Amino acid sequence: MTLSVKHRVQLFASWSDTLGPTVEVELPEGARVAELLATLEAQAKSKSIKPLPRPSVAVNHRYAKPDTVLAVGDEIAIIPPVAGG
Amino acid sequence: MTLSVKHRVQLFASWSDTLGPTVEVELPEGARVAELLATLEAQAKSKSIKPLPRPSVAVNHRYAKPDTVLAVGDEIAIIPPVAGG
Amino acid sequence: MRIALVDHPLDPTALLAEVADVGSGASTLFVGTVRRTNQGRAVTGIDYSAYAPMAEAEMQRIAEEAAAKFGCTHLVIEHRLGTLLLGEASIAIAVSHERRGAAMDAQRYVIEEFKARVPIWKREHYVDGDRAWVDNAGGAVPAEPDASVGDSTGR
Amino acid sequence: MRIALVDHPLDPTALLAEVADVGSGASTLFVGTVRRTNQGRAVTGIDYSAYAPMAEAEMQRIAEEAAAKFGCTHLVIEHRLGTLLLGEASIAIAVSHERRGAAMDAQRYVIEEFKARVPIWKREHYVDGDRAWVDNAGGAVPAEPDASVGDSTGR
Repeated sequence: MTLSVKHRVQLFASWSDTLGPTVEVELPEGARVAELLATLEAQAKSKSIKPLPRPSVAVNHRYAKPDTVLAVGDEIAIIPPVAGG
Repeated sequence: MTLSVKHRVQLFASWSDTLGPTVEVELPEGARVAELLATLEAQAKSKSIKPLPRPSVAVNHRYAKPDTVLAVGDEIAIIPPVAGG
Repeated sequence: MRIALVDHPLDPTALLAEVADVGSGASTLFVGTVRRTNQGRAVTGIDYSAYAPMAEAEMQRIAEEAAAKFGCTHLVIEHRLGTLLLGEASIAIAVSHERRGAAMDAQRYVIEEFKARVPIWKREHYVDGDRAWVDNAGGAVPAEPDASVGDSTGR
Repeated sequence: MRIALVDHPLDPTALLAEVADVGSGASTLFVGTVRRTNQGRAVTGIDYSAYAPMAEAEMQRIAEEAAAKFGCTHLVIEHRLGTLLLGEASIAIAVSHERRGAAMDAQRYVIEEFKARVPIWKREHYVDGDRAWVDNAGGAVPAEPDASVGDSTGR
């Protein structure tokens, strides 16, 4: 039996418009960034007819790779294409 | 017999220190920038023990090539290495 | 070296004064401003919002990278959040350096990395009342009509 | 587009305001200042002099070249003449452009061409009382002790 972990995820810009500023995502313990993103992309698809731009994922204020393992207490954020400057 | 022309030449920076802010140089009619420069370099050599930096020559507010022919009424200037900015 | 997200108008002159140093022969200032048109659409204003703690961390990392690459410790980066009108400054980057080449290299490095990496978003307001999220790669996503405006200082 | 030789302190902020335009998304300012040391010698000040009519003509040509190469018409170049103290600005170049890359390219083009071409000279004053003509290629010629100071606005 696999334990599951609830991750609180912050969202921004078009992703926040569609799913709200924060969501909770339940994933198996040891899940990776790629799984989190796949889960949220499925949710977004069911809520928005317009495709959302592919985001990056940040863990603890740094861009994370798809194979980064998510740990309890990580600060996780969905980063749509940025537009500062 | 060759006619000669007196050219008034402006000098700047180390060249002005050595030969004064203006000099008159008498050259054969149709003389070129290279001849003017050779004449002034000889004068500078006789007046200064320190070698002066090789200058450019400007004619009518533009850098001139060594083979540019000098005409009566040209505004001629000796341009030591520049240092603006 | 200093970075900041601010919610008031930028003062680029103050930034230039902040980096001034008698050991530096060259200072550069870059200012990004809200432009009248973007990709052919008439713009009336822009909302800038940020994921503030990460934006500040990323700005700090970029400043440290520039210091390491170009040897410039006199570097200030400020970005404004909130609603900006036409012509108002969204970003100001001031650098001073003993050598002008390094100052200009650092300026360009900072603005290019900033545009690519710092988690800040802009929603443009158009003359026709429409709004859209616009990104630095040229993408545009129409904003949801009923979308709440994010807290511009991050959340 | 405007160029000028001036005999009063430069106001870089005013130049930045002068090039501002709601059609421009990026502005850059370059400021050159009198540095404390040059090639290891402690500097107390600099006399800048020019062959003024040609310097102005050359500055105008450089501005026009930058406009043609980078499409920037919002461009101002000012250089100060006379005696400048430590930290004072000798040159200010302000550019604004729709695109930041072109603004930065124009800035770099103008300062590099200016340093190579505009007939302006500087004589540095050193802490030990010595003075020397210094050029942008790194050459230095001791000034004649009794040399008269050239009219800083050209002759």
